[in-house]
Amino acid sequence: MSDMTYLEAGRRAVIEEMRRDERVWALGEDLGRGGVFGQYKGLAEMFGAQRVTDTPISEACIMGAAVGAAMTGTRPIVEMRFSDFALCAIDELVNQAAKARYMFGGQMRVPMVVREPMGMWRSSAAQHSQSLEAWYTHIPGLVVVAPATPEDNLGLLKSAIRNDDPVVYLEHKDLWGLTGPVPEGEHLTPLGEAQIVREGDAVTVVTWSAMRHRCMKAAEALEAEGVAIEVIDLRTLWPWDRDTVFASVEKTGRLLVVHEAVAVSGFGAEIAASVAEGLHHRLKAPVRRLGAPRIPIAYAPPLEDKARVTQDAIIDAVRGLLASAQAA
Amino acid sequence: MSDMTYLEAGRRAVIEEMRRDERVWALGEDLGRGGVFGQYKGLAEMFGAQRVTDTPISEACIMGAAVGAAMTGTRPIVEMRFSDFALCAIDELVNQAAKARYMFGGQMRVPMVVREPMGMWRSSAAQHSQSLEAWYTHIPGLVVVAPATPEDNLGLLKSAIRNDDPVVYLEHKDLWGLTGPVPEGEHLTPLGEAQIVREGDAVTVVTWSAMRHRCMKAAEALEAEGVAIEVIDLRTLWPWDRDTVFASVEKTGRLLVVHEAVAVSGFGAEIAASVAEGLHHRLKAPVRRLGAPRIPIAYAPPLEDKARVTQDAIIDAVRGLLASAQAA
Amino acid sequence: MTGDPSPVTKESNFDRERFTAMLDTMWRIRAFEELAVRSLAEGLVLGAIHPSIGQEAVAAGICCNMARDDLLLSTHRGHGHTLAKGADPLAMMRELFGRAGGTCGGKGGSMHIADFDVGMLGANGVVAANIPIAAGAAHALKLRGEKRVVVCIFGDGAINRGPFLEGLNWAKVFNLPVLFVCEDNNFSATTHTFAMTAGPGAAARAESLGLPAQTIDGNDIVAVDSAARAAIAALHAGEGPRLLHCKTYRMTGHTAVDPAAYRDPAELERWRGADPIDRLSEVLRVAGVAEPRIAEAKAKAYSEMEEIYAAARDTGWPDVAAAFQDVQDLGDPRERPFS
Amino acid sequence: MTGDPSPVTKESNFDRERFTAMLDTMWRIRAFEELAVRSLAEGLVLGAIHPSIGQEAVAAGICCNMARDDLLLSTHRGHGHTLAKGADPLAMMRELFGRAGGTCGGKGGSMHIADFDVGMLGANGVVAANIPIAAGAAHALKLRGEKRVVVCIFGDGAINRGPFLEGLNWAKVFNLPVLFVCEDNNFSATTHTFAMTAGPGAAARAESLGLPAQTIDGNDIVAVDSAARAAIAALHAGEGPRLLHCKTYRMTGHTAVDPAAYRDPAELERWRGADPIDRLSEVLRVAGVAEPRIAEAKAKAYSEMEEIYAAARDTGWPDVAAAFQDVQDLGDPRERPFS
Ligand SMILES: Cc1ncc(C[n+]2csc(CCOP(=O)(O)OP(=O)(O)O)c2C)c(N)n1
Ligand SMILES: Cc1ncc(C[n+]2csc(CCOP(=O)(O)OP(=O)(O)O)c2C)c(N)n1
Ligand SMILES: [Mg+2]
Ligand SMILES: [Mg+2]
Repeated sequence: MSDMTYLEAGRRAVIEEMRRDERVWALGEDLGRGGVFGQYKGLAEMFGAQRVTDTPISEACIMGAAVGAAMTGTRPIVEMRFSDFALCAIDELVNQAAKARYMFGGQMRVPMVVREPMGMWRSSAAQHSQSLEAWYTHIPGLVVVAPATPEDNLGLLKSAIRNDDPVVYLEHKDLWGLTGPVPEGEHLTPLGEAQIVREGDAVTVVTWSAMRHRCMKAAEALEAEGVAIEVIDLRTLWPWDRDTVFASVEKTGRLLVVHEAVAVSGFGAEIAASVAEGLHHRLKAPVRRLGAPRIPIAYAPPLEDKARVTQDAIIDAVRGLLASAQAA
Repeated sequence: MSDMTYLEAGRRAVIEEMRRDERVWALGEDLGRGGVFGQYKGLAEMFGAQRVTDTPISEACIMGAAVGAAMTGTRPIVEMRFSDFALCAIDELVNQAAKARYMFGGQMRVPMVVREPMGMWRSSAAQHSQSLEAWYTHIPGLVVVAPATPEDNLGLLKSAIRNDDPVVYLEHKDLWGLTGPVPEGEHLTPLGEAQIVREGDAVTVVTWSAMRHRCMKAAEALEAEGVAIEVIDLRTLWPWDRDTVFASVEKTGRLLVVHEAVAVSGFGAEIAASVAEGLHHRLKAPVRRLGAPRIPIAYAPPLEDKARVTQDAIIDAVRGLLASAQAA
Repeated sequence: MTGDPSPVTKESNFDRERFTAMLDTMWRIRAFEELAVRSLAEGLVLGAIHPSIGQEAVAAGICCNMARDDLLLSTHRGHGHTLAKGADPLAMMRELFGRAGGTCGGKGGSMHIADFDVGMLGANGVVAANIPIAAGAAHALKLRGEKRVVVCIFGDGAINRGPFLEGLNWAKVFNLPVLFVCEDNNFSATTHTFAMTAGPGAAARAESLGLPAQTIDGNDIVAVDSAARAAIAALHAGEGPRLLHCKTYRMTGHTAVDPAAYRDPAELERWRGADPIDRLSEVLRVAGVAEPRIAEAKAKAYSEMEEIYAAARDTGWPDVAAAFQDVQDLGDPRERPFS
Repeated sequence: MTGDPSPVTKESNFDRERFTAMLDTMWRIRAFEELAVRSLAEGLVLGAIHPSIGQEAVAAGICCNMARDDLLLSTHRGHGHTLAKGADPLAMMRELFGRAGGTCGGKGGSMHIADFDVGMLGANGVVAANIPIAAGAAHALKLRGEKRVVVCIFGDGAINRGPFLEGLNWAKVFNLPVLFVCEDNNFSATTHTFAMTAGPGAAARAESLGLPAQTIDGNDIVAVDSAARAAIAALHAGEGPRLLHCKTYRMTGHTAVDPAAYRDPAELERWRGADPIDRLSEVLRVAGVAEPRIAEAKAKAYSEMEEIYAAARDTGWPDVAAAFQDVQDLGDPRERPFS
C-alpha cells in the first residue's frame, strides 16, 4: 500500500490498462495538456497523441465516434469533462452505445468507458454541479460506476476499461484531491460488488461517491452516542449489490439511503423501493432516503448549501429511524 | 360530452389555446402537413405557417430556439415527434429550459410545452418505443404530464400551454386512436391532480398513460373474483398528487404501481419509496412495482412482448399483495 | 437530374460486365423493396419501412466500389445499401418479418438492419446519428493502421443536424478514410428539404470544412460509379475524407404507407422519366449488351425475391429467450422488482 | 492581427466623442476584469472566471451599435459583453461574489450573468448553447413583428459544436434578425483551436449556409464598429442573419488561475503589442483627442471599479429563502422524502 490521490489513482488505472492492451485509447478536450483536472497528465507524452487524443468541442461526436471506434476493434475511454456536458451527447450514449449490441442481435459489442466527473464543487452553479447517476441506471445496456476512494478509482476504472459493454464512470469532482492507500501491484475491483465500509447493527446506510465520506463522519459522531451504523458503499450502481444490502438490512432492520443527487427519482428511490418490497416484514422502521431538494444548484454558498445533504441531516435521519422503531 | 379521439382532443387543445392567446405557436418537423401523427392537421392553414411552423431536422435547435422564444414573450409548443428524439435536445431541455429561471434569479420565465409522443407501439424497436418520464421528474424546473384519455389530453394540454414554466408533455403513441367522451365547452384539467378512476378497498393501483387502461381491464377481471382495486391515474407525474395516493393507501393498506417504463429507477420507484417511507406502519403488505425488465425494446412481437406489462401480470401482482397480507 | 448521362458507345472502353452486374443489383433492390411493401400490406412486415425505390443507382454505384471488409453505415432507408454491400436478402427479409434468422435475430427490424460479416455496421433510426459513428469507425481503422475505408450514407435532411457538422469536422481534423454520401431524394419525410436548408447544401457545407465535395446525378449510375471510385481511391491514398452529393428522387412516400399527397404529381412523372434502372438499361443497350441479358436482370431479381419472400414467410419466430440476451453481461436484465 | 487599422487623421470625419466613449468602455472592462481576477485570489470571487482581457474591442465595438432593448447573448467569458451592453457593474461584481443584489441574486455567478433589463439574455456555461437560444429570441421578435435585433457572441471553439450549424441554418431559413459574432481568441481552453478546426473557419462555414460573413481584426475597434454597424443595419433592413468573425487574442489563461504554460511567450508578446486599448488610444491621439482625456478614461475606470469592489465586498449574502424560489411554480421544491 502507498498513498495516492483519487485523481492519481484514476490516472494510474488508465496508464496500466493502456500498457496492458494497445486497443485502449482516450479521447476528449484538452487531453494533450492533461485534461481539465489533470487526470491525463503526461499520458500524451507517454502513449502519443494518437492514443491520448485532443478533440474538438464536439461532445456528440466524441461520444458517437467512440461508439463507432468501439464497434471497430478498439476500446475508447471517453472524457466528458463535466457530467453536465454529457447532456450534449445523450442520443449517442442512450440510443446508440447502450442499444447497439441488442438492436443488432449481438453481432458486436461496444466496449467503451465514459468518464463523467460529477457532483457539487464549491460555487460551480447549476450547469457544472449535477449528479445524474439515476438516469443511467434506468437505461438497459449501461453499467454505472461511482468510485469514492483512490483505491476504488484505481480498481474500478481498470475493471470498467476491461468490461465489454459501455460503462458510465462517474468520478466525483470534489474527490480529486482525496488521498488514501492504494495497493502496489495489479489491483482490480470487481464491478457489481458493494463494500461494507463500517460494520454496525443499528441502521444500514447505503451510499456512494462523495457521500460515503460524509456518512463515515456521521458514523463516528453517532458512535459517541453508542449508535453503530453499518455503512455500505455501493461503488457500482448498476448492477447494484442487492445481496450485500439485503443481508445488512436483514441484520439491522433499518435502511437509510444517502446520495448527493436530487432525492426525487434519485437512485435512492430504487434501493428504498426494492428493500421495502423485499424485506417489508423484516423492517423495524420505514425505509428512508436522503438526497437534495428538487432545486437547481445555486452559486452563492448559503444558497448552494441548501442543496447539500449535511452530516447533521444524516445523523438526524438515523436518530429518526431508531425513534420510529420504538414507535412501531 | 361528445366522443373524440385522444389525437383529436390534443389537436383541439392547441387550436383553442392558439385562438385564446396569440403568443402561442407550435414548431416541429412536418407540422405544415399535420405532423407525423396528424396531431396538427389543418392548423397551418388555420393559423398560418408562421404560427404552426415546419422546422429543419434540428432537434437541438428546435428545443433551444423554443427556450429563446419563450424568454422573448412567446409561448412555444415544441413537437419532438418521438420522445426518443428528444434525446438529441437534452442539453437544451435540462441545462437550459429547466434551469434558466432559477439561474438568472427569476428575471424571466420559460413558458414552453414539449410534446414527446412516447411508449411502445407495435414493432417500433429500441429507438422508437421508450418511456423516459422518470428522467424528467428528476430534473428541477420541469413539470411532467402524461395524459391517458381524450378528455385529459384536452384538459391537460390546455393547462400545460397556460403554465409559465416548461412542461414535458408525454402523449402515448398507442393512444392516438382511443375514442372517449370530451366536454363540449372550455375544459381545463388542473396540473398536479390525480384522478381516482375506479374506487376499491383491496389494493391501491397507481398508474398513468396507456397503462391506465390495462389496469382498468385487470380491475374488471378481478371484480369477478370479488376483488375491488382502486385505480388512480396520476396524470401529472411532477408534481404528483401525494395526497390522493396517500389517502387511498391509508384506506387499502396496499400499493401497486404500474408503468410501462423500465421498472429499475422508473418513476414507480419514487412513488413506492415515498409510500413506504410515509405509510410503512399502515401497510398490510409490502409496496409493489410493475414495470418493464431492463432490456431495450425488440422488434419481433414475441420478443417485444417480453418488455410489456401484461394484464395477467397486474392481476397476479394484486393477488400476490392480498396473499402476502395474510402471510404478514 | 443534374449533369448529362455520361457518353457511352459500343466502342467506348465501357465495362459491360461491370455495369450489367450493377443492373442486376439495382433490380434486386427494386424487387426487394416492392416485396417488402407488399409484405407490409399483407401484415408480414411489422414496423415502418422506408423504401428506396428510385434511388437504386446510389446504393449500387457506391457499394460496387467497396471491398467486402470496407465498412458501410446507412440510414432508416437502408435496404438497398445493405443488399448492395452483400448482405443476404433472406436474412434481411426475415428481419423485416421479425423472424428467426433475421440479420439481427428479429431484434432490430428495418431501421436497425446490420450485417457485420459484410461490413454493414447498421441502419439507424436516428437521422444523422451514423455520421459520428462512421467517423469513429474510420478513426479506429487509422489507429489500427488498417487499409480499409468507411462509407457513410445519409439523407438530405440529415445535413441540418449538428452531428453532420461535428462528424465532418472530426473526419477532416483527424484525416480519416471516410466517404460521406448525401443521398438527396428531395424530401425529409413530408417536407421539401430545400425549404428547410440554408445555402447551397451538402457539398458547399463539406467544402467549408475543407472536404473535397462533388455533386452528381444520383440517377446516373455511371456517374455515381466513377465519382465513388475516384473518391475511394483518394481515401486509400490517405487524402482524407470527402463528400459526394448524389441527387436522386424518392419515388414512394416517406414510408410504405405514405401516399405523399403533398407532392406535385408532375414532379413525380418527370422523375419517373429519369428512372435509374431505365437509364442504365438504355446505356447498356447503347453499349451493345444483348436485350435478353437486360431482361434477365429483372426476371432473375423478381424470382429470387419471390423465393426469399416465401422462405421468410415460412420461417418461425425467434426464440423468446433472446429477449433477455445481448443486453449487457453484467446484471440481470430480467431485473424486475416484482413479477 | 488581420487587416490594417483603418486610416484616421485629425481631418477625417472620425467621430471623436464616439470613440472616446468606447475607450472609456474598454478601460471599464479591463478594470472590471483585473479586479475580478484580484478578487478571486482574495477569495471574494467564488467560482471559476474567464477574463476577457485583450478582447475588449469586440465587446465595446459590437455593443455600442446595439439599442438598449436589442438582445445580446454571450458566453462563459461574458463580463465585457455584459458591461458594454449597459449592465450595472456593481450588480455584476456582487454576482461574482455571490452576494445579495447580484444580477441573478447570487444564483448564477460569472457563467450565468444575465440582465434582462438591458437586453442581456445571459452568459452560458455550455459552449454554443446560446446560439439556438439566440435564433429563437430572434424568431420571437419576428413573430411579434418587432424591430429589435439579436446579437449572439460565441468563441472560436463553439463553431465545432452542432448547435452552431443548427442555429445558423435556422436563422437563415427563417430570415431572422440575428448577428452571430465569433470572438476568436485563438484558444479553446488549453487547445489551439485551429488544430481542432477543419477548413478556414467561422466565416466560410457561415457563407456555406448562405449567411454573409466578414472576418475582421477584432483588436481594431474602428473596424469592429464599422462592421457591426453595417451588419446591424442589414438586420434592420430585413436582409437576414450575418456573421462577423473577429480575430482577437486571449491575453490571460483560460480561467483566472490558468498560467497558460502551453502558450508560446513570444506569441503573447506579439499580441501585447496589438493591445486593443493601446491601439484605440493611438488612433485617438492621431485624431487629435487630448492626452489628458485619454488618461482620464483609464483613471476613471479604475476608480469606479475600486469603489464597486469595495461596495460588493461590503454587501451581505442573499436571503437563503431564495434557494427555494424561482424553481417552478408547481410543486414544492423542498420536496424531500425525508428531512
Ligand atoms: C433525430 C431524428 N429526428 C427526426 C426523425 C424522424 N424522421 C425519420 S426519417 C426523417 C426524414 C429524413 O430525411 P432524410 O435525411 O432526407 O432521409 P430520407 O428519409 O429522405 O431518406 C425524419 C424526420 C428521426 N428519425 N431522427
Ligand atoms: C458543451 C461544452 N463542452 C465543454 C465545455 C468546457 N469549456 C468551457 S470554455 C471552453 C473553451 C471554449 O472555447 P471558445 O468557445 O473559443 O471560448 P473562449 O473560452 O475562448 O472564450 C470549454 C471547452 C463547456 N463549457 N461546454
Ligand atoms: Mg431525403
Ligand atoms: Mg476561444
